[in-house]
Amino acid sequence: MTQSSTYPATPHGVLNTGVNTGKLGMWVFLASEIMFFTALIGSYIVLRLGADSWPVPGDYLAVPVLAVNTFVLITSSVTMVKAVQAFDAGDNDRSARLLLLTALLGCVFLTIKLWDYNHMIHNEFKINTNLLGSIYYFLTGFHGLHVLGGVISLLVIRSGVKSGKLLGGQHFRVEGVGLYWHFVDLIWIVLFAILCLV
Amino acid sequence: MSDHHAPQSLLSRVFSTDHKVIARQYLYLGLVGLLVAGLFALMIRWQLAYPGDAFPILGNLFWGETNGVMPPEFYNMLFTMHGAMMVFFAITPIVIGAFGNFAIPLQLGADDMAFPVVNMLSFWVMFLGAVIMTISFFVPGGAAGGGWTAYPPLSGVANYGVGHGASLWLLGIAFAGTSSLLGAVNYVVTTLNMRCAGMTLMRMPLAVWGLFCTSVLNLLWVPVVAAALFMMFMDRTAGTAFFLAGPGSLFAEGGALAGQSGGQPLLFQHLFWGFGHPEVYILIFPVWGLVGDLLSTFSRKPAFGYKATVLSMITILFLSQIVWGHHMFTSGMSPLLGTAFTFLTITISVPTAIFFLNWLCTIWRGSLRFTPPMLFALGVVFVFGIGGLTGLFLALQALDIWLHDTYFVVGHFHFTLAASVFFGTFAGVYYWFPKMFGKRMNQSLGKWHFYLSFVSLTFVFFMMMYIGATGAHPRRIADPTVYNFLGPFQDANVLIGWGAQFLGVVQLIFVWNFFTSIRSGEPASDNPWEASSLEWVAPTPPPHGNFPVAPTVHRGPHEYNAPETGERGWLTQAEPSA
Amino acid sequence: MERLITINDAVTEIDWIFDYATILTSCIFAVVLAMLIGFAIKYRERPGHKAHYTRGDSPAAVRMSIVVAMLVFFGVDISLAYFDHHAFLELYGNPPSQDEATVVDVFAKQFEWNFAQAGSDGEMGTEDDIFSINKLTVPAGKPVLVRMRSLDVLHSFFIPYTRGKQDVLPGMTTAFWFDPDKTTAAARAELDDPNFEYEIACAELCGLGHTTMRGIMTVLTPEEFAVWEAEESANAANFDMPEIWWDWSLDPADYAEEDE
Amino acid sequence: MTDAAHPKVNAISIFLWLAVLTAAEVGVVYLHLSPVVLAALLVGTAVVKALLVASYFMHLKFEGKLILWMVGGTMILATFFLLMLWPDIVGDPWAWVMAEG
Repeated sequence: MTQSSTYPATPHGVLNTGVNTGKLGMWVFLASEIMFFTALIGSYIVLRLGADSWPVPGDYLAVPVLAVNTFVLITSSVTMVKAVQAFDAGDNDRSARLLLLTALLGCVFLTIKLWDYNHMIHNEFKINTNLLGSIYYFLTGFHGLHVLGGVISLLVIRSGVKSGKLLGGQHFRVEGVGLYWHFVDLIWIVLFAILCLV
Repeated sequence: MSDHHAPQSLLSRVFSTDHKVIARQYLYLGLVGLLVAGLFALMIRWQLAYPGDAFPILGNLFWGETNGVMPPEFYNMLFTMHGAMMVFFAITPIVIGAFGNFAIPLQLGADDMAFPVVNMLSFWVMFLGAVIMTISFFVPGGAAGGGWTAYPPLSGVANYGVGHGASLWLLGIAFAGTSSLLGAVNYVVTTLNMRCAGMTLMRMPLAVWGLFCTSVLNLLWVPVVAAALFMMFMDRTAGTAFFLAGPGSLFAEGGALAGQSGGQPLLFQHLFWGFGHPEVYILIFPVWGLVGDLLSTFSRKPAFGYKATVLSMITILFLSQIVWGHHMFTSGMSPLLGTAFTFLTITISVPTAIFFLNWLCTIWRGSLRFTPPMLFALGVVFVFGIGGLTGLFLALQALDIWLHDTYFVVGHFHFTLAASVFFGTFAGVYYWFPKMFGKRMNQSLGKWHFYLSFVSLTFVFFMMMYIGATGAHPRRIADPTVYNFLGPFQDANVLIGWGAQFLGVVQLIFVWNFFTSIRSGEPASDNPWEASSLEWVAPTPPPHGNFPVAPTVHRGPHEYNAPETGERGWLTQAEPSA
Repeated sequence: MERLITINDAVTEIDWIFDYATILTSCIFAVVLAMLIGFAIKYRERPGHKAHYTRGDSPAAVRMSIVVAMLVFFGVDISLAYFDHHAFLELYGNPPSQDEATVVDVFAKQFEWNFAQAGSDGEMGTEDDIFSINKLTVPAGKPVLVRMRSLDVLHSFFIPYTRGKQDVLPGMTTAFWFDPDKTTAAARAELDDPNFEYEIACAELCGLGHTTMRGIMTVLTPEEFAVWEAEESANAANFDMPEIWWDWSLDPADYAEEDE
Repeated sequence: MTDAAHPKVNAISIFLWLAVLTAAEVGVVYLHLSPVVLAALLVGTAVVKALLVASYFMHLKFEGKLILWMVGGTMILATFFLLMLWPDIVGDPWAWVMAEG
């Protein structure tokens, strides 16, 4: 449905490319996010291969905790897909519940991460201990910030879905936040494999 | 979306989501940035003209202990802030922020940007960046002093002589980058998805094409520099060492980098220039597009080879992202990479030559009206001609090893960046002022402003190139009299100094013209330049929602003197042919 | 004001390329300027003169654009790149080997150049090494290989008379080499300026004293150099700089394995 | 809206695949393989999982050419950028001069 508009004459969303304006905007934003994480993960890869010696991540990082965290984020991706499907089917309440569940899983991910951080800082693995520390905290820190942003927007969209206030114009927002959430999960999958395990 | 008919509260007016209000906000921020950074330029040139003497007014005000002579760290701060504020807080707000926000929705026949709230956010994030930059002046140790390129380890370590302002500087630039990113998302989606009926991609004015290419480059490369700046921020404050290297003794206890372990300084240069070269194209693309439109509008004939110009722009869009290495020929980058980047860089001159030729063919057999926008557009053709051609020297590896970090480079990028974008800025302001403010600017003052700026600017930047090439005058040095081989070039520095002061004073003509016309210029008609693009179809100044009746486009953007236009000689894009 | 003199004749090729590029670009710019001013005057708006309507997408226009593009690419770009690459290979392509060149180890620090040369025994790292600050003395006729590292920030070793510069980085050894043929005395005679010196400048911003990082390079004839070297290494200044020469490997073999 | 309603994506099966692959990744780490083989395996599984999430959860499989070109182009640009970083940061660009013996 074309986005109805409150402007006098021109319809707000004239879809020249056939792609919904919100979706195009979200994918354009994700393209810039890809470049952001390219710079981060790329710097890690290049610095690591250029370094003479590199500590074994297993000694510093609690791999089982991170594995659990990965499962948490994957399940949140599933609940996100279910939420979008529910919203498409028009079942606002179920969709709102699933959005809340996704947001909660996001919070669980963040709490596990913070607990992991202070556990590591406790036994002297800080951001300036070595290059692995700096890169680990920097990359997972920025990823955490993105997860936090995702959780907040999930809650905002959920309140819109719950009150049914989502006009035609904002119909796309549920799928938009879904795309963003899957992207954040995808980045964690790459980070987990490259940074924490190898 | 805010309700349009209820009286607008102050809050909704300040944080307005109307693209025209945001355009004006960007314009004012950009003009302030231009003024401040311009003053820095005058101070730099005065210091180089008279290095040993006391600085006229500020001397005894600030530097009593050196009885008025400017200390070198202040000089470092001057050219750092001159570069950074010009690029991020003067040119970006005006050329991309103001022109983009004002022109894109109007020229595409849309009612507003695709995401109005994100658009409002993009201005206020830029404003926050500007506030942080201003605060960084008054932090102990003064503002950043490591050059606008902020190479580590100088800018990456707190106690290497660069003030604490550098940490705030990094945040300020990161905010300005985020603002460009948010704006770029808006511009790309609006250009792709919000064109009115009949406005195909090949009927868009060239200015919109320029802004589209700018936004794509912004989108892809601003995040990369934001990552690099955050890394350096962590290096300065959190004790990480992404870009810091050095002997073991440094990292041991008591060393300057105690407790950190080595990264690589070259990594920052690659990340920065990976963004840096697309950045200089980000700044020039809107001007290329605007000049293409203006030359056609004021020669009363279509832009020559519209499709070829658009194709060249897209080619340059790709090429500009794979050539950043020519900034690093002497920086320790491997010579093999240097040769690869030389051959990649020289290919950019082919698409540039094509659209430059199209500019000249546009004014060929035209009927030229020398209004201020046209004069500034012709000025851009001249200065970008010089700038583009001197770029060839610096693309070559062996020649760049001689010319790098001399005033030849400074002269080159001031021609392409400062002169072309400077004239492009004024061309845009004089062209859209009637539509933006509903009043006309004084045309003869505009012409005087052009002639005087053109003469002094060409002289100043040409002299820079001369002393750089002939005398190998190193860049960024506070006192050229230290070196004997620069002796004969000191009076050239004095000439450049006075030329720059004259250029600065001449800008007052514009400032006077701008503000008096806003207050008491005579009202402007809907289409003062008899141009055909859609923004002149909207009423002056355009209401919220821009077009009372949705326009439908019937022809290309510059169909002047086409057979179908009959006696009047021009038809706007929205008028059906008779 | 004409250009600075060169330290040997090979380097004049850089000046030649600069002049060649200047002539090439000036011709192009002359054409551009003629078209710009000519069209502005010839086609200014005046009564009875109408603009000629053309979109410029006729086959003739496309052909013209392609011809100009080819002209620019082959005439300007490829010719410049060819000469430049030739000059690059000749000047910077093959470094002199360490036993047939005067090896100078430069150690840049915030705001001074530290030079170290093997004394008369030709071995670096022995007692008779010659250390000096901001003063470099090299024999004419033999190529000079300068190996550089920095203690703190980026610097750039720039001798304008060699038409070249090279950044000095902490944590990475960069190199720069040139053939000093013209001795300081010969240069003074040529310029008949008695106190002419080959100056060394820092071309990369390195902080407060960036301007004052000036060094002097004296080029002596081989005989004078031998006398100077013997005298210097006899009373090798007991520079207490051991901690600066930290893990700087001087043995080419170390670098060799890294190579393959 | 011209956007076709998204075909039903079986979220659970994709989830199972992801879970299995993650478990495999963690398992492989404890096998003490040589670092290069371990790195190759891990990067391989990471790429597979990323493609799974991108194509099914983010509907890239059902998107039009415009978005595929955008994402694909960005990935190509990213890999080119990192490859150009390689000689300087990973290798020592001036070792060939020192090795002149």
